[in-house]
Amino acid sequence: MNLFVIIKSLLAGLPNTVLILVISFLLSSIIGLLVMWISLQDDRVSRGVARLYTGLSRGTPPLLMLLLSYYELPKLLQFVGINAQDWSKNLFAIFGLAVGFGGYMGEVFRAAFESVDQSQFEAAYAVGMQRKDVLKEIILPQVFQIALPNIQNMFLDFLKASSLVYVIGISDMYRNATNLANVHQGVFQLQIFIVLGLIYWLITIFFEYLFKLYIKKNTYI
Amino acid sequence: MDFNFMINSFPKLLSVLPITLFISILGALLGLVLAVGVAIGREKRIPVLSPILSLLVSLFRGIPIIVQIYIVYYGLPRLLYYFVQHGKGSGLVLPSMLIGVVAFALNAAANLSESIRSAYHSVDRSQYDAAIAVGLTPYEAVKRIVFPQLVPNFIPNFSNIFLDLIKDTALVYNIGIIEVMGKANILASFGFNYLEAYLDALVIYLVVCFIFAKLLLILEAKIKQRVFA
Amino acid sequence: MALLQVDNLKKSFNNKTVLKGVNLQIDKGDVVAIIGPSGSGKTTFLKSINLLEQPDSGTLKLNDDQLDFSKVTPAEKLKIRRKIAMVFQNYALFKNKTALENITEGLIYGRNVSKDQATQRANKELAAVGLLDKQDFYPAQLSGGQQQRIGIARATALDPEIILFDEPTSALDPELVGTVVDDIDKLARNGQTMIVVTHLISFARRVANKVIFFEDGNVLAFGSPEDILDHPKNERIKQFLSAISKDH
Amino acid sequence: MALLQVDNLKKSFNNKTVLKGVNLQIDKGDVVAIIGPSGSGKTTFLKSINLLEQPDSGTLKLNDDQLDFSKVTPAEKLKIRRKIAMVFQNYALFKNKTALENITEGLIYGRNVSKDQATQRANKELAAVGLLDKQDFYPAQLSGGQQQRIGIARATALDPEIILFDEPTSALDPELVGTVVDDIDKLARNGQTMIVVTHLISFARRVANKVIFFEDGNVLAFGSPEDILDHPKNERIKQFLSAISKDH
Amino acid sequence: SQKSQSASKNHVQVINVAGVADDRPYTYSDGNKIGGYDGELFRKIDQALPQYKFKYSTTSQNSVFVGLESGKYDIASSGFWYSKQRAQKYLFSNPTGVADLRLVYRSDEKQITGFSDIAKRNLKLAPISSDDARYNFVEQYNKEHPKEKVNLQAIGDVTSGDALKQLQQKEFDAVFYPYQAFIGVKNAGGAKGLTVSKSVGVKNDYFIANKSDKNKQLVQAINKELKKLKASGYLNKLAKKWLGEDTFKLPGAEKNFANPKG
Ligand SMILES: Nc1ncnc2c1ncn2[C@@H]1O[C@H](COP(=O)(O)OP(=O)(O)OP(=O)(O)O)[C@@H](O)[C@H]1O
Ligand SMILES: Nc1ncnc2c1ncn2[C@@H]1O[C@H](COP(=O)(O)OP(=O)(O)OP(=O)(O)O)[C@@H](O)[C@H]1O
Ligand SMILES: [Mg+2]
Ligand SMILES: [Mg+2]
Repeated sequence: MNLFVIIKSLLAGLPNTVLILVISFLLSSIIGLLVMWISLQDDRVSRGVARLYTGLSRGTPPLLMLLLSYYELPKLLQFVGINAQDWSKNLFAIFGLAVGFGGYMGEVFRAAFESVDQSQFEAAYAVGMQRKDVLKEIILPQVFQIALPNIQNMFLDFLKASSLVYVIGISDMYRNATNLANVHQGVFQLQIFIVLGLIYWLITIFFEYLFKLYIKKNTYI
Repeated sequence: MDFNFMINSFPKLLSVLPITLFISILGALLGLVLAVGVAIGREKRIPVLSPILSLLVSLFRGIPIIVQIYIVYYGLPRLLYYFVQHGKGSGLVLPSMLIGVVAFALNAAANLSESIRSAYHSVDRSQYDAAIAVGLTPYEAVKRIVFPQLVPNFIPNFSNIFLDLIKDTALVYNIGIIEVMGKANILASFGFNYLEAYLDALVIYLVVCFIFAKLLLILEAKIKQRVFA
Repeated sequence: MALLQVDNLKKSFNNKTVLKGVNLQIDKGDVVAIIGPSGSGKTTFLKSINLLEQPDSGTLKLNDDQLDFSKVTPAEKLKIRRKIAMVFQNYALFKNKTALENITEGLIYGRNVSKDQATQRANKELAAVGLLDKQDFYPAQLSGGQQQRIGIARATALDPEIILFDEPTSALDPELVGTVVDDIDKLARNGQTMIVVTHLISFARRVANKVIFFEDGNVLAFGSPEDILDHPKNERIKQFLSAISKDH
Repeated sequence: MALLQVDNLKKSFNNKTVLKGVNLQIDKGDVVAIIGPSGSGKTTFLKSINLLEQPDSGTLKLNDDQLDFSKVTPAEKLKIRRKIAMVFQNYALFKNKTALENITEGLIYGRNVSKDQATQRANKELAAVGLLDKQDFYPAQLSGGQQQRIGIARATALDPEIILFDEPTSALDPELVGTVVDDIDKLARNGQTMIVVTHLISFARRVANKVIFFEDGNVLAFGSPEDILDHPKNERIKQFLSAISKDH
Repeated sequence: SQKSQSASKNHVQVINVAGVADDRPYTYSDGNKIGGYDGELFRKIDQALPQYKFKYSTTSQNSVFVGLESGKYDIASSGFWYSKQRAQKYLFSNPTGVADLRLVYRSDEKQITGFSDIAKRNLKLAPISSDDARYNFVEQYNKEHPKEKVNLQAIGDVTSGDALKQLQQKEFDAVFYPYQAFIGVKNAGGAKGLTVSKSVGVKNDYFIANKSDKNKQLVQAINKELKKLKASGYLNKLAKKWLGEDTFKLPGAEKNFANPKG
């Protein structure tokens, strides 16, 4: 089959893949920060909740995260009177991945938070700053910097999981690939999947490059 | 929801858990062996080999594992078939299991080699220097001083990668290996009880991951204690 | 009236009593040197004054403000902290802020000074420590001596009643100690009230008008530099001084 | 004949020349103190002698062994290293070994001594530094001073021709410096050949019979302690000495 | 609101229809529509039922059922076959079509005419997706021929192209597929050196629906429509178009089609 045809039809799924990848990743980062915050509380209940959530997040295959999000979440929402039946599939994919990986993100941030030098807090308090300013101005920027390599690794996990959104019928690159293979009864499956793999790889490289740029700009050398 | 089905299916799913564990454990172990080689090759900056390894690591990390599984599944036999095409005789049969394990091992090797490298770098350089300075050969220095210290650093990362591997085995039913997810699909397909079957599977994955996470945590503490008293 | 008065300050960490009821009284313009062996509680004492550690009991009076350590409120903490500045052993500059921002940060967020005014003030302080040209450098780009001088500028910019120094020179390369000591000496001569934990006896002699010897969570001796450093009566102090000056 | 002779040692890191052709000649029993500003190449020089860093060019003669740095083989490296021992600034004790094992490690795997003999020898050395009771402690369980004394025991147990010390006291609490200095002084009086990088001028004066002043990758001066430390002719050395002794 | 919807007859009811995204020729994703035999049939039926409006989506096979069960979809299809177990859980429509099942093998080897050949000659049959009618078909065969059992293995989704490729590479000796799958691969150029047996059996396809009162009415309406479409010859045309032959003309096909469990 014409290589051009393969590339063209795979790339048609690129917007969905990238959209889901990027937004779920950002959302998951926010959830991760929240989990970090909860897991750093003094009371046992909060820490227990954080740990439970992290455990669920670690033990659930992404495939199941997506299925549960798409089919079971609307039922939950129905309970509280929200009709989610017609919401876009992308929304559920994003939600599934973001929540599914939120526990991991929380761990990444917590580890980074704990490795920020204690003296940074002390110095900030000592110049009379309030807790919220200390966090916003001094600590979180450093948390991000320390966490970045791990966040970058997480990004690869997201990429991996985003290739599974086909299970809820989203036309991402992977779905387009299987679809294209199916048009020809799978005769060109290998070629198509090699091209698919290479496109994924290029996406990885592209985002790794963005990370590098960001790190370069935000390293307090 | 059909709770009867859930209860009846659960032991059937458990019966194939060994397959899930077999693939993930064997994949992890083979991957570990490969990863050590890759890490050494890259750290020693062996010309030609090192950049090739770096490219391979990047490829295996940057391509979703399900795509890798397919490529290995469809590509490997064809490659081998190509080589033996002229030699007649019985057909060349590669069991899916072998292919699954190979795909997982390669993927794990790429991720583990990065973890090994970072664990290696986390051991203070002066530890190696000191060992060299008392007259140990570089090999002995790494073996006796650096390696024991990098192991505890490595375990948390290993744990993450291993749990990912367990969960990713949920994808190999696509190439005909009947592990927990595959069995769930098959059991479900007779009566289309997919949701029930998947919830069963979820419980199994959660418990297995929980147990391994705990075991590795204990191992880490034990090793730390052994290494640093 | 004393500027700062600490009474019966007690502090323990998990059942280990680190400060056993410390009293201290400081007048405006005093420069107090604290010496004593490692682990005797010097750092904990400084942090307690600044409420970076929460003492278990005791009282503190700073000018007209009074507080009971055992029931201090967040508002009280902030109030005290905003009258006291601190310089740390390992500089503790904000790693994600430039030299200039390190100084303005406390002014803007701790003193509600406008950004312009803060920058102006920071520039003045940077000039005073001779590092105006380094204003846009991040801590990691500066030598230890430069970092510590910015740490001092960060403290003085706040116009604090008291500056606390915790071994301000002990992480420095020997050759860089001099400039930092000079900076602190200059502050002392300008009448800045200070408490300085240090192991440099000659430095204590040079800047301090009062010396405290800490031992095992207690003030073992309190007096003039001559009394404590030159004519120590206590055997423990004699032994300590001989150990630390033997090879310097 | 000189025990150790280094000629025209050059070393650069990514185009930055750190050692610019250093020559040194040491006789048996010499104790050489190396002083000089931070970044001048002192550590790199020590590591080069021990081949922990690979110099770019130059030659080294140790007794009858001779080698050219630019084409040294692994076997030659090992041979030289096994005649030289080193004590590190941050102790660098093997974190995964007990105090005793730290000493036996080099004997067993570097010198092919039997385990029994190594243990015997290690016990002797531990006794010499007064830490026999700590033999089963891991480094993390020991104070800095104790760690460094084990670092010294680890070096002396190897019966090396020369021991290299890289600022052996600068990571120590001031009160702990004394014991380590005493240990090194004892070695000197026993005739152990040593090269000691240090910032403690009084210590250099006490143990060294030769002093080298390093500056920017070169030996700026080489002579007796009196010549270099008491009557320095070079302006740079005068300035350095006054900066580092001003406040000690 | 659901109640009021089903209560008023003149209100148009929205029905969520799901199809498997890559199961040609029965269903495939075609933009916002379902393509293929079942997709076209659904559209035809929708036109005839003014009280319903069908809303289509496509997703992966397993996901169709999770969705059906969760109520996200009302009715689904992709050449699904009947089983008692399934009938307990879902509503089945009347048959919608007939599949022609055949065995593919290498043309340079001895002819295969049926499963008994495979059993007797101890040949290797390619694993079959357990979601698929074929799996059950072989299972049934094994039940009926306990002395000539075929070695049946289950697998996940495998494309027919790949199965045939593996056949070419001698991983198996025979592949069990509907005729049209073989034709499709052949047309795509992937069936070199392979040939196909005569029909070894026929099997009905069905729509299946989530069990609810609303859907009972729906299925009744659909069944009525199916009857008309069969009578008018529309289904025969559809089979010709999508399955490569008029499968109703196969031996036993009509009889099987008349059986709502066949
Ligand atoms: N956060 C803490 N948790 C538990 N123990 C602590 C903590 N901080 C200090 N300590 C203990 O309190 C005692 C006093 O410590 P502190 O740091 O105040 O001593 P110091 O006089 O400043 O010593 P140094 O000269 O080494 O800085 C020590 O025994 C120390 O181990
Ligand atoms: N591995 C390395 N890579 C690059 N540059 C290095 C490396 N090691 C040392 N340098 C550089 O070489 C120069 C000399 O370093 P060296 O550590 O020998 O100085 P030093 O005299 O021991 O200083 P100090 O008193 O601070 O220990 C410094 O500019 C240093 O930055
Ligand atoms: Mg302290
Ligand atoms: Mg050095």
